[in-house]
Parts: sequence; structure tokens; C-alpha cells
Amino acid sequence: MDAPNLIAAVQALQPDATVRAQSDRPTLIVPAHALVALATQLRDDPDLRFDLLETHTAIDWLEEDRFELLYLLTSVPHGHHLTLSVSIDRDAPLVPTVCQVWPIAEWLEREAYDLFGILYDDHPDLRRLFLEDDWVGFPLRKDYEDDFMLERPE
Amino acid sequence: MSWQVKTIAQRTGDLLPGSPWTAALYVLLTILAVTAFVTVAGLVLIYAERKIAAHFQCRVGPMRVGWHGVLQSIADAIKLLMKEDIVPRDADALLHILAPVLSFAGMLLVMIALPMSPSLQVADMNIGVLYVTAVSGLGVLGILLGGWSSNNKWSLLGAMRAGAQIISYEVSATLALLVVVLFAGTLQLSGIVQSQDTGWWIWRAHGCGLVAFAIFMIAGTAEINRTPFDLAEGESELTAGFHTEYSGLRFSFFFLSEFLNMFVLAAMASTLFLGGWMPLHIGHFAALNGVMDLLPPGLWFALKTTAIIFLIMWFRWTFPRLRVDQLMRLEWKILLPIGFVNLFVSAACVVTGFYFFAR
Amino acid sequence: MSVHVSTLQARISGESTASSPLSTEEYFVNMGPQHPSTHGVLRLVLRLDGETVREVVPVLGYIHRGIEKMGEHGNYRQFVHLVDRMDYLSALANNWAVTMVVEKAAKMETNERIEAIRTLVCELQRIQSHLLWWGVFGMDLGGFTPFFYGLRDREQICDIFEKTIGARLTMNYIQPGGVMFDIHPEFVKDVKAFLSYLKPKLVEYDALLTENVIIQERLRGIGRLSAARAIALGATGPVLRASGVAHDLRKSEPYGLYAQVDFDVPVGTDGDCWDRYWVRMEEIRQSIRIIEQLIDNIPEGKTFLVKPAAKIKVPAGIHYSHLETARGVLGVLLVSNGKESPYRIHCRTPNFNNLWCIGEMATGGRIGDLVAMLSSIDIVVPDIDR
Amino acid sequence: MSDESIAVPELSPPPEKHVGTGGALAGPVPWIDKSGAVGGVFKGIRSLFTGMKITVGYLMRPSTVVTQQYPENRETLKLPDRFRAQLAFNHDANGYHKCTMCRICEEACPNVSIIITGREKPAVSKKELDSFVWRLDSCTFCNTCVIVCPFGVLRFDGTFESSVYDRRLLAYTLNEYAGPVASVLEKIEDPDARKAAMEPRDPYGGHAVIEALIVKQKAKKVAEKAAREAARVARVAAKLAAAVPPPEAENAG
Amino acid sequence: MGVITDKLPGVLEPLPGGSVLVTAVDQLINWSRSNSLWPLTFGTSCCAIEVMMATGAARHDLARFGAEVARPSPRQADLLVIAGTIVKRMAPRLRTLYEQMAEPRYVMATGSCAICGGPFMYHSYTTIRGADEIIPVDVYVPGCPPRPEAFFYGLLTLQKMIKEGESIRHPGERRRPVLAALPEGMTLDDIRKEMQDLLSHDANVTMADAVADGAHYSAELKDF
Repeated sequence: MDAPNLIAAVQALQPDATVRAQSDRPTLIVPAHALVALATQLRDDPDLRFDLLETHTAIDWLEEDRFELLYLLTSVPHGHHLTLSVSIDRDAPLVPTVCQVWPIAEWLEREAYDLFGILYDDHPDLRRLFLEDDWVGFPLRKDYEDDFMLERPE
Repeated sequence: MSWQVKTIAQRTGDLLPGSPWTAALYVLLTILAVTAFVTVAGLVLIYAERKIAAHFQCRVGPMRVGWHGVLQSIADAIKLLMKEDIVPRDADALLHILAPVLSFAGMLLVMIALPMSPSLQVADMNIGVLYVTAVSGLGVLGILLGGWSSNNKWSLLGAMRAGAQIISYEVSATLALLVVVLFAGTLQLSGIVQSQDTGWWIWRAHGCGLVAFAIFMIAGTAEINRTPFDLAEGESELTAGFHTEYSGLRFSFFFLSEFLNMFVLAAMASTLFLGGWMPLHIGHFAALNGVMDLLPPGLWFALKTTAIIFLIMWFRWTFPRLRVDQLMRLEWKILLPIGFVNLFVSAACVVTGFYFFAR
Repeated sequence: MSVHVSTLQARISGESTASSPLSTEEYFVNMGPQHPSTHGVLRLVLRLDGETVREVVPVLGYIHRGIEKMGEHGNYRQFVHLVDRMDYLSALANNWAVTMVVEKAAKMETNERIEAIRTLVCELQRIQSHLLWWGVFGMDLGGFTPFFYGLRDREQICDIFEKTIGARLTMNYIQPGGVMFDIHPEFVKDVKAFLSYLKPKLVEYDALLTENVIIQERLRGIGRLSAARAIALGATGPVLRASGVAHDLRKSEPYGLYAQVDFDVPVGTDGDCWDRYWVRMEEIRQSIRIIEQLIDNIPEGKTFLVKPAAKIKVPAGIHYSHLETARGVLGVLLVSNGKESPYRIHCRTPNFNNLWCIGEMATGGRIGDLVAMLSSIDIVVPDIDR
Repeated sequence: MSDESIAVPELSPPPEKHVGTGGALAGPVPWIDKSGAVGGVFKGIRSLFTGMKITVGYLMRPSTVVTQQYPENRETLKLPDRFRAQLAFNHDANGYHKCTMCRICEEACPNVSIIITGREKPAVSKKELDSFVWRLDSCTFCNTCVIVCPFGVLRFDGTFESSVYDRRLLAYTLNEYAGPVASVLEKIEDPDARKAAMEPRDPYGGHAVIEALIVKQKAKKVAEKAAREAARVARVAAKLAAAVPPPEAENAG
Repeated sequence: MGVITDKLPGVLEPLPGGSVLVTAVDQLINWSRSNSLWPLTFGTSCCAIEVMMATGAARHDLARFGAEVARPSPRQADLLVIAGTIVKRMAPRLRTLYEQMAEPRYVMATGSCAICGGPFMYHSYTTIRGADEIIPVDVYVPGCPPRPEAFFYGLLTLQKMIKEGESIRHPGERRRPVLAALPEGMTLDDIRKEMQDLLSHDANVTMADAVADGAHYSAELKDF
């Protein structure tokens, strides 16, 4: 399915989804509350069949005071791609988990929790992935400060 | 041709009534000689293993310590002697220290029963085979104690694997031994050797000997914990297995007894199946036998043992290791039934006299 | 709302479910971070029941270096050299992944020669990586000799790379806009000599390890992963293909010159360790085919269309591109705000997802099986931790 | 998380052209069929012997040994020309370098392995190199400095023997002399004056530069931290001032 | 002997215990230690491939130095080769591994990451900038990763250090030359040159040495 058809098909499933500009793949902005339902539909719909969550990560838009969560989906049987984008508040970074839809999300979400501090609702095992359990702060946030880290000298 | 067998123990006994002090000196010298032999053999074996392994693998092995690295083992030995010896805080100190000694002692005690040539055998018991089987069990005790006392889970796993493996395979090894005992009609090792003066048991028994030899080699390789049966210390699985917590001198005991066990196994296999120091005789063909007798018996023993040691090394550097359940399956479901059948068949052979050159 | 943040301690002190009718005691063992078969510093907390693995809890982060954070502070050319150190056995493919996304986003042009060189060296590196894997796989299963044979032949590719690229492992060769050096005058000759050297060696490998009955017995039916589960767990590369899914980006979304060459995608049937083994061995042969088709007709052209500038500007937006390394799909997500350094850069690394399968595969197996499975998914830990 | 809870539909078989091995090289999948038990046993045993044949084949042919004897073959060991192990200056026939201290390489270096210091009072020209310090300890041999250098000053050598006992020895000063570039030097007619302008440099003096850098960096870090702390204190104070009601109100209450 | 250590002031790392024995035995022990460096199988990243695998493999063959007996257990290892990046989470484990090794133990830091953090020196929130912040390092082998020959050069450097150290009189003490306070008229280039000369002449043990070593061995046995 090519990009316009794909977007149309997804928007038929979830009318709230809007197209995100400035992206080289078809990307749809989805409200957080509709995420899990849409994800399940995307995976199970025989025409879409997004069965591979290729990656999931977050972007810290510090100036706009929000996190953007990206879900990069691939359909192995059909070979098409789709990106879901969910924006959440930077002060209350809470989003439902998609672990039940794509099991790999368990680790990807743990990574996002570890590095960005995003909290996943209903996640079965939300703990630090890379850093020690008692690490303070979330290093990939843009305002992360650390006494250990060295700046590049000029 | 009859061989004059005289063991060191007998010579000491001869000396004893006349001059007890000379006898005592003789005993002392024997102990020294055995220790020296064990050390030298161990070092040579380690060097040989490293060189042979290297050439199996398209490389050259130790090269820089002495000519082609011949002093490599000596360097290793001195280093291990001078290395700090650690007993972990939570380990059972006494058993931790005792374990390598036990393991080494088991190997050493077997050593005294090996007939290396008619005149080179420390003690020739009339239950030699039984003695060897019994005493070699001490080694597994050392391994079990070492693994348990280290207070390390990997060590414990390694020790349990070793225990299960060695005890299981001892059954098959003993069954294979019994075949030879049946044919030779004696438990005495020198007697077994002499019973082969018309041919080696490996071919005299219409295949029974060959099967027993194969079983003995497989079971023996498993008993000395070498690839493909090196589960007790499988590096990729259990870090270093039962000797994970050992360092320095005590580790070198384990290391040395591992290599000397290989020698013991090869010596036993050649004694039982390949005639030990007995030259290659075929029946009563005096011409051939006479030619074969030109080589001294000690050399025959050395050649056969070397060949079997090479075979064991060859196994090690070719095969991957088995899994623990496959190991047990191989023993209990394959080797043991075959061993029993083989034993019955050979018993039948012995009873009917159906083997080459029966007396 | 039920967000509950847990710790490792809580995770492994949890439930103990002994299903065996015998009353056995389960215990935890730490495999790693320093363990010979974890290929680096991976820690697996194993819940064991005797020799049987009841549960595997991978603990990551022993080599987490924060490459993504560093990427935000450097320019694109600097990031290319950082990804060398992620999956160091496919350093060229990593370079290419970043290069691809930067070239796509910044609309940089390349020519056929550049693409051909890239394809060639990547395929060579795929062989190199698989040879190393083969050797280490043999060693993990207890046979030492394969390790030496595998690395002996790998050195030949190292020589080829050294001549052309000037490095043995961390190449930094494929640059945005071109490749760092033109191929060495002897490259074609060397590669051909190597291929004719390798082909008989592959037969030898089969005789030594592939057909060995112990290997067969140890790998058959171990660590089975169905096709649906493999996709759901996000596995890619040989792990996924061994489960019977012919998902190969070289075929489905051809990049470089893969569209021009003829090759097959080997797939397995059962998804067990044996299939993963076999798929990799077969991929070596397919890579040889690809190289053979390309090596004789490398087009002429420049290796940099324009003189490489230290800094590259990428238009604002989200850019993503992915390719197939020796271990699976490596994707690079680039979020740019129009400056010289990325606003956010994220790497979707194949090993991260492939390792996730180990929890599912290993349960119920033996420790020896676990080692075989770990080796059969061919992990590179720095690629997981980044 | 159990298997049952995830309902992933089974895939349709992959497209035909992707399946299969094909090709001239690939044979059939070895051993994929489980032959009969007895046949299997014999096949298995035979496979063991095949493996043994291969290993002993190598043992018997010493010509297959591929080992290079490194320290012994130092004279004959020839590394490829492009091998990157040590950064060096390109000097022309007269021994002059062309570095103009443009600092492009310093900027391009991913981890500041190149530290260039200029001189306070240049002797001849406006920009003069004092020391070009290259940190071998942190260099990643990425070759970026070489490809971005507009004047072709830098190159990579294959000198790999540089192990040391002290890591400070790994900071090299690449320029053999401080002072102006070749084009300026050549204008100086008097050889003595030219020599004086050149000023030889100690090749291992780089660590002093790095230490100075570290001191500077630490001071900057401390200052930044102090500034952050002060800002935090001010913020808290402001918050407190806002939270605590003025005393008049208290009295009124 | 003693070119490097005599001319450069050393750093002493004393350890408890000690007794007095003859010099010949010292030399013998140092000889054996330097020629039997069993490495710990420890590698964290890229350097592990080059330094632990490629060196051990057929082309370069670490066995020539008697160092192919890679021990997975730190108790039995003599040489800890830090091959790869050390991050904050790994640092305590590395320290533990070092503590678990039995004396004498030697440490080599190979590659940029282990020497100073290398490519991850700046802007990385976890990378330790140099393994010598955690454990003492004897020899630094630069490279990213160092090629196997470079590692061998480092190994020879370490062997030289061990041979010139003092073993029995001050067990565990080893003299590591430092840069500070170079003697008058001595440049580092001189030292390097001398070292390279030594390597080309002296590195290979000749047969005469071997015989002499055997004599040491018997002398040593007498002492025990």
C-alpha cells in the first residue's frame, strides 16, 4: 500500500489521527488514549498487518514542553511502513503501554523510561534497562545535568 | 619367551630381611622417582598438548621460551608455584585445601600399580584391576569436595556434573575392564599383560575386545573430564567449573592431575587391550615374535601409551562437547546395554574357548 | 493508573514456581557480566532448577555508553565514526546506515561506483562476521578448533580491508557523500583470490562442524521460535529468517546495488538453533554469490562527488532509514532541527531485539542449551547497550 | 506474559522467490532428514571420523600453519600503506610543514584528540603554531582530520609500536618546530634567523598542554556548578518569598 | 638489563609480606612469570575481538608467548587485559575482578577507551575516562583497537617490566617507570629506541639462556 492509501486506511480506523509534517515516512499523530486500540487494529487488520514494531523511542521537545513518542511499524507480509506519533506532557509523561500488542515494546518502553523517564501505564516490568536502579535523572532529556559528564573543551 | 616380572615392591621385600635401612632408602628413592616421573610426565604432557593442539589449528604453539617453547611448562610450573594462593573467605578452608591433594593422590596411587615394563612396576597386586578402579574413584572425591567447598554456584554445578558423570561412566569402564579380566582370567595387571603374549586382547576375542576397547576409551575420556565430555569445567558454560575458585599451587594440582589422568587412562588402556609392555605377538609365530622382541618392553609401553594419548588429544581438538542430558543418555541407554551384552558374549567366548589362541 | 516502577532486586526475588512434582529448590545464578560465553559484558540472571533453566532475566547496561546522547553533541560525520563501535563486527553496515539516512535527508548524491564499493565491502564484512560467529559458535559448544579455522579465514578479509580501508575493525569508511578511499588497486584480485580460497574451506567447515553428530544433536529442536513469535518479539536478520520468514531488506527494500544482483534469501523451517546455524552458513554462500556478480564490473567514477565538508546540514524533520547488517535490521532515526548536529538520533539495533528472544527460547532448556542459543542469535553486546 | 494472550495471526508462506537456497554453491540442507535409527548412528559415527580426518590433515601438513612470528619478523613485516596507527605531519623536502593553524581538524576531531595551541606573540606571521598536540591515547583513527585538512598537512602512518608504561607519554607534539608555515619561512633569507624562527619542539611534550586543558575544564565545571547552585538558591528564595505571606498580613490574621 | 627502569625513577607498589632470597631465584621467577602470562577472558567491546580473539587465533597466535591459556576464572589468571570501554555500571565489577585475581597480577589497558575513554570521553554520562581510575594499569597499548601486533608489543613491554622487577625480596613490588623527573640528558626517544633494540635482540630466548634457566631451576629446587 502506498503512503496516501495507508494514511487514508488508518484514518478510517481512527478519525482523530492527523498527519505529521516533516517526516519521510507516513506518520500519524495519535492521541494517547486511542493508542492501544489503534495499535491492535493496525496489527490485526488483514490489509495493514503491522506485525513488527521496528522501534519505539521518544524525542524531548524541550521548548515545546512535550515528549513526542514515535512508534515505527513495519508490516512484514505487506512490506509497508507507518509511524505513529504520540505527544505527551513533559511534566506528566504518562502513556499507555503497547506491550500487549507487540511484546518487544516491553524492552523498548523500558529503554524510553530509563533514558527519558516516560511512564508506561500497565507495563508489566517497568524498571531501568541500561542504568543502575538508583541512577538520578534521565540522561537523554535535553535538560539533563550531570557532574560526571564532560563538555567538549573549546 | 617368558618374562621375568620383578616389581619394586618385591625388590624392597627382598632387601628387607638383610638390611632394613637399605630397604627404607629404596622406598624413599622410589617415592622420589615416582614424584619426579609424575612431574616430568605432567610437564611434558602439557607441553605436548599445547603443541599438538596448535598444529591441529594451523598455528605453532609456544615458541619463545626455549627452543620451540620447550621450557614453557617449566615457566608455567614455577609461576604457579610462586602465585598467591587464595582460599575464599566463605569457603570451607579445610576441604578447600584437601580437595586438590585428594585428587592428586588418587592419580598418584593408580600410578604405582601400572606395569610399565617387566621390571618397572612399583607394586603388583593380585587384585590390580580392582585396586585401580577403586583408587581412581578418589579423584572424583577431590573434585566433588573442591566444588562443594568453594562455596560458588558454578563450582558446585561443575562438581555435581563431574560427580554424576564420573560415577556413571565408571560403570561402563568397569564392564569393559571385566571383559579383559574374563579373558585373561586374572585381576593382576602383570598377569593380564602376560596373558597377551600370543596377541592383544583388542583383536583376540572376535570383536568383543574391540567393543570393550571402544567403550573403555569413551568411558575413560568421560572419566578424565576431557572434551567431548568436559562438562565439569566447560568454560563456555560454567566459567571454570569445579576449580573456579582455585588459584596458584592448588590449581596446579588439579591441572596436573587432569593431565596425568590422561596418562593413567592411556596406560590402563594399553595394558588391558594393547598388551601393555608386551611386544606385538601373533600366536606362536616365533619369527615375527622374535623380531618384535628386539624392541625393549618399556619402549613398547611408551609407544602404545603415546598413541592413545594422541588419540585422546585428537578427540579433544576435534569435537564439540555434549550436553549434560545427552551425556547421561549415552551412558545409561547406549554404552551400558552394549557393555552388558558384550560382557555376556565374551563370557560365552571364554567358556567355550572360542577366541584366537585359546590355551 | 497503575504505573509501578520496579527494581532488579524486586524482579528476581519474586515468584518461585516449581512445576516439578519433586520438591526441588530453585536458585539464582549470575551469568556474567564477565562470563566467557556472553560475548562481552552481558549479565543474565538465571533461575535454575538443577541444570534446567526456569527463567532468564537479561540485565543490560554494562557497556551502555550513551552513544545517542553523544550524537546530539557532535556533527553527522562524527556520529558515523561512533556507530563503528556499536556493532563492531558490522562496522561498515553501521557506517552505511548513518550515511544512508544523512544522504537521504540532506539529498546528497552518490554514483554507481560508490554504491558498488559499499555493497562489496558490506558483503565481505557479512562473510567476515559470519566466519567469526562460526568460530565462536564452535567454541561455545566446546570445540576449540573451529574458532581457529574461522578466524584464520577471517584474517584474509581483514587483510583486504586493511589494504583498502586502512583499518581492521572500526572502519569509518562509508562517509556521507562517498567512501573515504578508493579501492586499492589489488582489491579485485585479492577478493577473487579470497573467494576461491574460501569455497573449499566452507566444505571443510561443513565436514568439521555442520555434519558432526554432536552438533546435530545439540542444536536440533533447541530454542525454537515460531515465525509469529519471532516477529512479535521483534527479531530480525538470521534469527527471523530461521523461523521461516523471508524478511531481508536487501531483497524487499533494495539499497546499494542489491537490486542488480541475483541472490536468494535462505530461510529455515523450525526456527531452532540448527536453523539459525544453517541460515548463517547459507548466507555466507549467498554473499559469495553477490560478490562474484559485482566484483568484475565495478563502475568507474569518483569516490566523493564533492569534497567532503566537515559539517553537513540536514533539513528539519524526522528521517529514518534501515538496512540489513549481518545480524538484522539496523535502523537509524534522525530527528533534525536544521542544525549541524542532530536534535535526536536513535539507533534501532538488531541485537537489542534479538536478545529479547532469549527469554522465550531458553526457558526449560539446560545451561548448555542456553549457551548454544545465545551463540546462535549471535549477539554483540555493545550493539544492545549502545 | 504468556504466549496465549498475544494473538498474532500466522503468516502466509513467504513469496516463492525468496525461499530456497538455489545457487551453484549451495547444496541441499545437510542432515535435515532423520534417517532410521541404525543408519543415523552409523552416519553419526562417520561424521565424527570425517571431522577427525580434517583436523589431522592440518596436523600432518605443517605448511598450513599461517602464524606470523611478530617480534621476530619485525624487519619483514610490511603493513598496508593505508593502515592508520599514528598521525604524522607531512613535511616537504626542506622539512617544512604547511599547517596554518586553521583549526579545521581540531573542530572535526570527534573527541578532541587534536589540540592546537597558537603563540601569544607570533614571530613572523599572524597565525603561528606553537604546538600541534595529538593524543594517541584518545585517538580513534577515524581519518576525519586527514580528509578535512585543506592543505594536506596530516597523514596516518603505520607505526603501531607505541605501548608505554605511562599514559602521559601518549600525547605527542606532531610539529617538530614551532613557528610559521613553510611559505613564510622561505621568505626569511638569513638562515640563522630562519632557524631561530623555527624553534624545535619536544615530541613528547604534549601532556603539559593536555594538563592545562584539564585544569581549565575542571575550573569551568566548578564555576558552572556554582552558578547552577546559585541560581537554584535564588529560585528557592524567590519561591519562599512568594510562599511566605508578608508579615502585615500575618498580623492582620 | 634495566635500561628503562634504571634510567627512569619507578613507582613502587608495595604489598605486605616478603622474605630475602638470592637474586638468581628472583630472575628465574621473573622469567617464569613473564613467560607465563595467562590472560583473563575479559573483553567488553571492540578491542576484545582484536586483542583477545585475533591475537589468540592462528594468524597471530598468542600461544607463542605462552599466554594462550585464557582462564575464565580470575583466580587463575595473571593478566587482566582491559579490552574495551568501562562504564560506570561495569566499574565496580572490574574492580572486583581485579581484587579476585591472585598476586602477581598485571593489567594492560588496550585501546583508547580503556586508556582514557577514547571516543566516549566527552558528553558520555557513563563512560569511565580511563581504566586506571579504577585499577592500577601497568602497560597502555594505544589503538582503536590496537592491531594484534601492537598488542604483542605491549605484551613484550610488560614482559620486560616483569623481568626487571623484583619478585621475592619485595613480592608484588614492581617498578613502573614514570615520566616525571627524567634524568639529565635523557630523552624519551632514547628510551624508546633502546627498548626497540632490546626487543629485536633480546626478546627471543636463546638456547644458552634456556640452559642457564634450567640451572636456576635446580638452584630453586634446592632452596625449597
